[in-house]
Amino acid sequence: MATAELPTLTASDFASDQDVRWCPGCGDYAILAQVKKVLAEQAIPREKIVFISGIGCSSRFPYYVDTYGMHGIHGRAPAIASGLAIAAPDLQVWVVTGDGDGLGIGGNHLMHCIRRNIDMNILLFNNRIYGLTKGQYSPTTPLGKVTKSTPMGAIDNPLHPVSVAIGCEATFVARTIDANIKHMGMVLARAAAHKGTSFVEIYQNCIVFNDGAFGYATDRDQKFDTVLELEHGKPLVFGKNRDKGIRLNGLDPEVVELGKGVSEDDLLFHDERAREPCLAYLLSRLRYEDGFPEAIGVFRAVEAPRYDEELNRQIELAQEKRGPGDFNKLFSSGDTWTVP
Amino acid sequence: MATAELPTLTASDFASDQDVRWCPGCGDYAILAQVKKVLAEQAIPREKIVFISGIGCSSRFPYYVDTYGMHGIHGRAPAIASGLAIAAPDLQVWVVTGDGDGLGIGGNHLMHCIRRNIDMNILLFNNRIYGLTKGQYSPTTPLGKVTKSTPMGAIDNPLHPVSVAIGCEATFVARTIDANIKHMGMVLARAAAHKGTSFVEIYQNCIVFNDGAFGYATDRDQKFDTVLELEHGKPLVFGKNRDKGIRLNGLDPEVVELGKGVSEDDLLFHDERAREPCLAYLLSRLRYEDGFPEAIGVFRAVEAPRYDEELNRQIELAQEKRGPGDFNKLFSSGDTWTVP
Amino acid sequence: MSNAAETSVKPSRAIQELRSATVRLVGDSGDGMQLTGTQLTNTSALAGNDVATFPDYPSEIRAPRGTRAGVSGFQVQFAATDIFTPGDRLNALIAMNPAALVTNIHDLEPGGVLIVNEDAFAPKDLKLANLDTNPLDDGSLAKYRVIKVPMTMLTRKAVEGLGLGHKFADRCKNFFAMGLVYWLYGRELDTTLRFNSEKFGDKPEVAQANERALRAGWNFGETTEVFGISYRVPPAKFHGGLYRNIMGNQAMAWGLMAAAKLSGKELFFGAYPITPASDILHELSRYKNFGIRTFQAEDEIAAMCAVIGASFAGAMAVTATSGPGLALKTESMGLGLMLELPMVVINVQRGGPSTGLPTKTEQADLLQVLFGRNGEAPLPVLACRSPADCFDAVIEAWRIAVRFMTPVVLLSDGYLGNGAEPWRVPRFEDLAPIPIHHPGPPREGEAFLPYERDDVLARPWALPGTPGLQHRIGGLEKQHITGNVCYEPDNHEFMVRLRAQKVENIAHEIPLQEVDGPQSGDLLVLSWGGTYGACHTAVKRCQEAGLSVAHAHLRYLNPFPANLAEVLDGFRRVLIPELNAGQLRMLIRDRYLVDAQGLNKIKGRPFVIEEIMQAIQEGVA
Amino acid sequence: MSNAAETSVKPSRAIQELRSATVRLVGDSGDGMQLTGTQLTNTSALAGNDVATFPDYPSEIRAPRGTRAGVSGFQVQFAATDIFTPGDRLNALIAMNPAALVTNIHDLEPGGVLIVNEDAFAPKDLKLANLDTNPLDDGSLAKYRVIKVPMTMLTRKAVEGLGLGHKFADRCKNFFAMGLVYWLYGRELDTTLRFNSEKFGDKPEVAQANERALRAGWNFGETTEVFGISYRVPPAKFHGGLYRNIMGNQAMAWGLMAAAKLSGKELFFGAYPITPASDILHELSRYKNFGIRTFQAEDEIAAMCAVIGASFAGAMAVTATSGPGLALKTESMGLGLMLELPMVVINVQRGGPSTGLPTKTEQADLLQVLFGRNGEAPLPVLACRSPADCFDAVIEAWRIAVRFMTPVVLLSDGYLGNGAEPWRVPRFEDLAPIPIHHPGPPREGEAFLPYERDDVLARPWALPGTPGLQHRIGGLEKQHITGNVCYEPDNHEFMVRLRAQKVENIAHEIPLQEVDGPQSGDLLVLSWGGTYGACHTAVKRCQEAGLSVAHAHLRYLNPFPANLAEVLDGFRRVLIPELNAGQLRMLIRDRYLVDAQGLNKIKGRPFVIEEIMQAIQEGVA
Ligand SMILES: Cc1ncc(C[n+]2csc(CCOP(=O)(O)OP(=O)(O)O)c2C)c(N)n1
Ligand SMILES: Cc1ncc(C[n+]2csc(CCOP(=O)(O)OP(=O)(O)O)c2C)c(N)n1
Ligand code: SF4
Ligand code: SF4
Ligand SMILES: [Mg+2]
Ligand SMILES: [Mg+2]
Repeated sequence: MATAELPTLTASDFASDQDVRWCPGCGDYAILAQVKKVLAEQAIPREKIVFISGIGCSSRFPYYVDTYGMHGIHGRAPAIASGLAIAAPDLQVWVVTGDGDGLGIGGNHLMHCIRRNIDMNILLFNNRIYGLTKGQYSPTTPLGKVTKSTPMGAIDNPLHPVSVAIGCEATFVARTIDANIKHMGMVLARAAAHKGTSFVEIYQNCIVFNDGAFGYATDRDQKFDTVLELEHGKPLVFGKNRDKGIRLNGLDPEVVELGKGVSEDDLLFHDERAREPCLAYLLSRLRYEDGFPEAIGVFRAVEAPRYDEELNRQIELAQEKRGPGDFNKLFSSGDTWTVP
Repeated sequence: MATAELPTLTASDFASDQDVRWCPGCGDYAILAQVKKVLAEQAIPREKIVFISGIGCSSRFPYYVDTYGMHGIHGRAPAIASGLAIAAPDLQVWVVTGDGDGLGIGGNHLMHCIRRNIDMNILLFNNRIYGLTKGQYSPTTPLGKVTKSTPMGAIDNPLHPVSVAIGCEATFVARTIDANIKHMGMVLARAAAHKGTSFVEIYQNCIVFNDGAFGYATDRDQKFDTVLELEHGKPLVFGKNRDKGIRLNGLDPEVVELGKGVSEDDLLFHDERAREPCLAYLLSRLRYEDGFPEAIGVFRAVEAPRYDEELNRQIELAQEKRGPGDFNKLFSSGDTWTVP
Repeated sequence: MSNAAETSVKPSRAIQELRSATVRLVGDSGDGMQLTGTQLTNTSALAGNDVATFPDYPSEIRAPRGTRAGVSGFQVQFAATDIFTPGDRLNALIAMNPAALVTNIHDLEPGGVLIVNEDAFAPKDLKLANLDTNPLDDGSLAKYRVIKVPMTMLTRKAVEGLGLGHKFADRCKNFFAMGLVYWLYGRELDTTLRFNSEKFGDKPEVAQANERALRAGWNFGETTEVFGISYRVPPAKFHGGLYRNIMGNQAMAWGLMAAAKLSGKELFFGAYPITPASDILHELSRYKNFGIRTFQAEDEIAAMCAVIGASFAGAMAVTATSGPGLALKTESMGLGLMLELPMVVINVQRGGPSTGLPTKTEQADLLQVLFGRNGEAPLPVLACRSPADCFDAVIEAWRIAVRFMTPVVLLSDGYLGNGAEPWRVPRFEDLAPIPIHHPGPPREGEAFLPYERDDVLARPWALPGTPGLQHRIGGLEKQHITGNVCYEPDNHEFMVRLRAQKVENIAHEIPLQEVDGPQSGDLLVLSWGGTYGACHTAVKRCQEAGLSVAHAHLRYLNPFPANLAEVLDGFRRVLIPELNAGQLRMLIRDRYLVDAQGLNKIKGRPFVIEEIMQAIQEGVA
Repeated sequence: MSNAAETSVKPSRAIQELRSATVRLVGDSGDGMQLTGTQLTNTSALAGNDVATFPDYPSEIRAPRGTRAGVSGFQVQFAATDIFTPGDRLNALIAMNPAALVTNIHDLEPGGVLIVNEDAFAPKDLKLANLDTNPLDDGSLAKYRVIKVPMTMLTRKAVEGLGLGHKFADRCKNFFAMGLVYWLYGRELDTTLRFNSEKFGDKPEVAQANERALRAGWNFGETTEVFGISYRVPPAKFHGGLYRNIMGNQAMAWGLMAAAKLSGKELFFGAYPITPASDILHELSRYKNFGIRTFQAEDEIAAMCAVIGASFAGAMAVTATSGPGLALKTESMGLGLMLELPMVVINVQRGGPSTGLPTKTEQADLLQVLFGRNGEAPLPVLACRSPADCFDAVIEAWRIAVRFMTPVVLLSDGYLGNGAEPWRVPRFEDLAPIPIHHPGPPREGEAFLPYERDDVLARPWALPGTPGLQHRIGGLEKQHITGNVCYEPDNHEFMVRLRAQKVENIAHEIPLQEVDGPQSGDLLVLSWGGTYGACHTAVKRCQEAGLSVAHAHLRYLNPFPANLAEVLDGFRRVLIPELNAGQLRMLIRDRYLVDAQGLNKIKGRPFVIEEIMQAIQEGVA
């Protein structure tokens, strides 16, 4: 097979033969394009890549990439992917899920997958709505939002995917936006490179049932004031003219204007490798509705033991210590007797 | 009925007729005693209190208190309690769960119950082991721990219940220790008083399958150096002679000796009412194995909208706006025709 | 409608009167076929016809424009007689593009009217539909009365001057098509015009465009010569009363609301969205002024467990889902059973297994709801038979739940849930109340026994908040009477048999099984659920054709009516048509040892009457 | 054992030879009865007896000392002939306290030996056991040979000088009791002494105390006059070979490991702990050097889904659970079925419904595993018949899974899982390999078709990592051959029937159903699963008594063996004994329309032979 010699592949080599069936204008198209691009840029042949998803518009994703793939059941993709990654450590495993699939029905699997730090890349398409089932509110839908199932407005406090991931010991957490193609590409590449569970929240526009949910972050005039790009080791600066920043007042972040006695050195500096995830958590709390820019980029990226790796290490260790298994020895271990 | 006139009840009035069936020496006994004490001290009659649990040793709890109670199924207590609390807002609802019941199989319900902030008190008995099923490791079992299912040591990074709760928008989060009876009583009373979901992690000793898991925090000589009692508005001081404290260095906590140029004012002060839970999260990261004392007490206690309350508000609102439902109007609304 | 005469427009050409007409409108998901079909349905109903509908749409929200996968359809039959199905063969098919045409043409009767938007048959459109030749001129449509209409062009013309771009103008095509169909069947425009101005009141230009398109369509039929003839379907004879159209999921929701009121309870509805059950949640969430509490849970397990909690609290607790969701509820349903608390579990079935065919209908969850729980776990199971029947069925389900203190499963399906039919509106005062007894505070010194039994073996429903009735229940085996945890061998067997007996006792309280037709003969058609209409009609026709056949339709799947054995005995053969591989058939064979034969269709679509008639003819032979 | 003669101690008093002995040791959960019983079992097996055991413990970890709820028991039958059950009536009962005595005495045969620790019958002990009078002197034990032994006192004496406090000394009581029983049946001490020194090697004082207690017990029997007689059970005749004792869950684990090796696969075992299945996880997790990967998931759904992922990756993927856990897996099992990937789902059944009786046995999940999925979702189902048989059964389950590319359900139960019997150790080389074919890279230009079928309708198992075989699968209905998502009506029916046919095809590859006894006659006893031993023995005895009865035991519950119809035809009546309300019976009645009768026991305990013999006698009458 050609792919065996790792030829340089192009994004289009990763297109499957299935026609893509999202609504015209759906944010999922942009994500699909970037993922294919990132896949092409890494030196991994198609057959060594697997996409696992749950159920939802976003979860149709695997059908559209020419790798191995499984369209699973609702909410269970991280569990399916865990078994896959443990059983076949040489594969690159991607999980595609939605805000309902990943945080609604699937929240527990997501949490445990992340804390086990099994090597895979989880992309959560957050459109703050249940798309496939035609517009009920999701665990990330803001309070007061009118949807099919909340005609008087949503009354569940929404979850913040990045906060949740950090709350369960994530080693890699990032956020990006469907409309911000270059940034998305960078984040996806970082996620793919990370060993362990990479969790990426992607703001995704559902043009049919929740159009403009992230308008504030994609609007060309507004976005510089509403979005802050994290860079490791750099101060938290934002604004069209990069004239605003985030400063820490005790543990409370505040927006400050640069100049007027405030210099970049006074600002909070980003450290994605911080031992404890307190900074990452704090950054996950910056919300547009509270007058803060929302952080995108890599919140946290640290090395930590991985379940899959540790399991294989225990197996090697056991084989060194006790030798490879011998069934006849096992069967006749302990008390036995012979009948002539 | 006697209880109708709210006579002052004693702890023993809350004992049911069932004999308690935990192992002799189990930490659950101390918790049961404190809960009964707290119940007796509040002016709520027995019939207005309900205990819901899942499955596990801890989840046998409801059988032992003379209130209404349900011993549910594994991991689902928060979901059962949610329906109960929404349908009957006048009841005081308690959930008793374990580290496996609440964070293993039941993690997702716990997460959503907490974020909805439905009015109930969740007690998670954390013995870092599966007790009832005789000693498998749990989601809170430390790395390397040898258990029935991890003969070569556990390899899943453990979850930290308090971090998890904060990661999903908890409005009340606390921690206490089975052996610290007075403190437990205080925390339980605070939890009961809080409106919304109160989440309490209780370090509990499983004498049979994980004895001494919290020895460091209960050992009479050690405990002053390994446990830090949080008090609102007070600096973080600990140590037998209260001569040590926690200071913030950037976002990194560090242990300092008081005196020698360090005064209490240099220390981190606790604020359980902080708008954003960053401090609470930071405190949840203090771990004994990292050389920090572990915080007990109330990490966070803020008022926030409650699903149950909001739902009832919407109902009132709807009735004001549209009047109480009239079925004949409803049936004949829209296009109708009459057949003579 | 009484004032029909005045408003209806005098047609200019030959008119043929029909007993019934079956029309299907098909186009892209985006073309508004569902709306068009619903309007035609309501208008026909208001004109006094009996109507039955069958919407059929893809599971993608919006599959790519113009592709076969994206085709969305809506079929309606309106008739001058009682009808029970949306019809078999189509008398008229309206196709908005090539993909819609080729995927539906096979259902059009020979000589049937085919109306197509010829503007949508450009080469690129044909390619999207994977067509090499243009069906409009490759002769493949010879046997139909093809009427090509440049709808896109005409619609754009019609809305000219309103300053809408082509994109928006083209959105009105469906109103043009509607107008044409209205003309063809002599329907009035006013209902739809009223709907249009209400729905688009806030977008006057849209409302105006739609109206113009509608009238343009009507006028096109009226003025052009392309139609040699038009049709009329006179009103049907109904029992006197007030009527409305109602969809199955809507009737289900209203039935739940009514049942709550009739039993003096507050309705707690906990559910997780899933096709085709979600509309019950949507509908209920609109009626907060009725005191309805809807809870969209994080998953089906949580929904079921919340329902258990709400039932314990004393609410009327209900959940609704579809196959995959029900699979997730099985463990918690077992708890509900053990607790012996009343609740209703609605399963709006869809095509399986696994995710299967989410938007298609099927009856393949019967065995799941009967046996899909660990241990010996019998529950009562009922099924709805038509859209409007969902209203009565769910009230009956709740009546049984509270009388016998047990979860009750009610089976509907996608065909019923999304289908519509006329409903004779009841007066609420005429609905039978549902009595419920809750024990009050015990007399001094008197102990409360939560698992004591009444005449039908139901246990007391003691509500938290009642002084002196504090008690604990759970999923471990219970001691008879006391309800305490009990591992005693004899008690376990006793309780297993008692729980089974309690469900069996329901057979004494439900009506005996009725037979439609002679009580004995060659063949009994035994059916359940959404196949009622097709079976009923097929049997009627065969009876008229003189065949010795009768029909028994089961509302109660567990327990069966007490007289079912005798009913079966009356017939030489038993035919069981099901939209599954033979699930009721298995139960009947096991229970009554009769060699019942199955007519099984597993295509995600309802039976057509002909299929059943044919099986009857073979069956009586 | 060959050197039995030398080591065994010459008894001083009358000796009676028995064909078999059934002994039950009962005490507090903390009293070490399980250990004591296991030792007696191994020692007897080593002495050449056939043995069968039945441990019975409470579901609380340690219910309060001395209460009835806290009683833990271990029953063993050892015999000079083949036996298949742990015995019905007890020949000897050893009771460590009053609660243990009163809850077990009813199983002791009249005239049977009752050994009690009389030190444990103080008033407070009686109170704990809710006894008003002391059974030791209220005459209630008149019909037994009661032997009162001051075990506590004697044990303390025995360990005196070792500096153990009373608390620790009393922990050795069970060894004293063991010694006494060993003397009573002329058992050697050496196996237990070896075990003792190995197990407590690191706690020499404990090891020494146990040894002293053991010898003290033995000597008590030898020296005191309380026993007029002692017994001997000569060795049984076994096929030649190497033997060991094995417990069902252990045999299951070893069978899984062997199956992996035999099929050239790595074993991935994903599970969530649940009684009585957890021991399979524990056992497997000990053999990492065999390359076994165990994964304790966050719940049963995750375990099942991880298994699906591991199967997709090409591993031998297996999960094990019990009833409530299986209820949670049903949705994901449906996905596994739709994906047509090989995996094994083990259900070690326990008492239901809901949480039910976690530590008791039952067979009530048969219908759940057959029908507990949404849609038409047939899966193969097999069942183990004895502890050692778990080894063979699970290898067979995997063989079917890979040959037919389907999940396979294997049913065990608590009685089998915790029970033990001698196992003739196979040589690994003698086990039949399990061939598996994975497609390799396709030839240039050749397309891979994931849902193409082979001769038995299995699809190819293409492994991620294979160049050119990239493909996507999922839970939506698939197009025949291509495996693409397909909503086409005819394709759906075709695929539903194809999946069913594939499972039916298994019937051609499994052995025909064997009948134990005549091929025709008055009565056929048809059984499945863990009731094998009791049914087999009962039928044998009735045959010896001249009754016209035969026995057929089903390993395959779906599909049934191809000849089952003929087998049933051979008999006038069919009796189906089950530890449920009649689940297999339902399947047989439906499929073969035979009026099979059930013998149903739902007490959380296995059948005793007498129960079945009685039913046979009535059945042939
Ligand atoms: C067990 C189960 N429950 C419910 C559903 C119905 N369902 C399918 S997708 C979905 C939610 C999808 O929302 P999200 O995950 O946000 O994906 P999106 O469509 O928004 O991309 C639901 C409720 C299902 N398929 N299976
Ligand atoms: C569905 C289901 N799966 C598994 C079990 C078995 N089970 C009962 S309790 C338990 C874990 C209990 O651990 P934890 O919640 O920590 O409670 P503890 O006994 O330690 O107090 C498990 C796995 C069950 N009862 N139901
Ligand atoms: S419904 Fe929303 S999320 Fe789904 S495909 Fe359409 S636009 Fe995208
Ligand atoms: S096993 Fe552990 S947690 Fe359970 S009762 Fe015993 S000591 Fe307590
Ligand atoms: Mg979404
Ligand atoms: Mg625990």
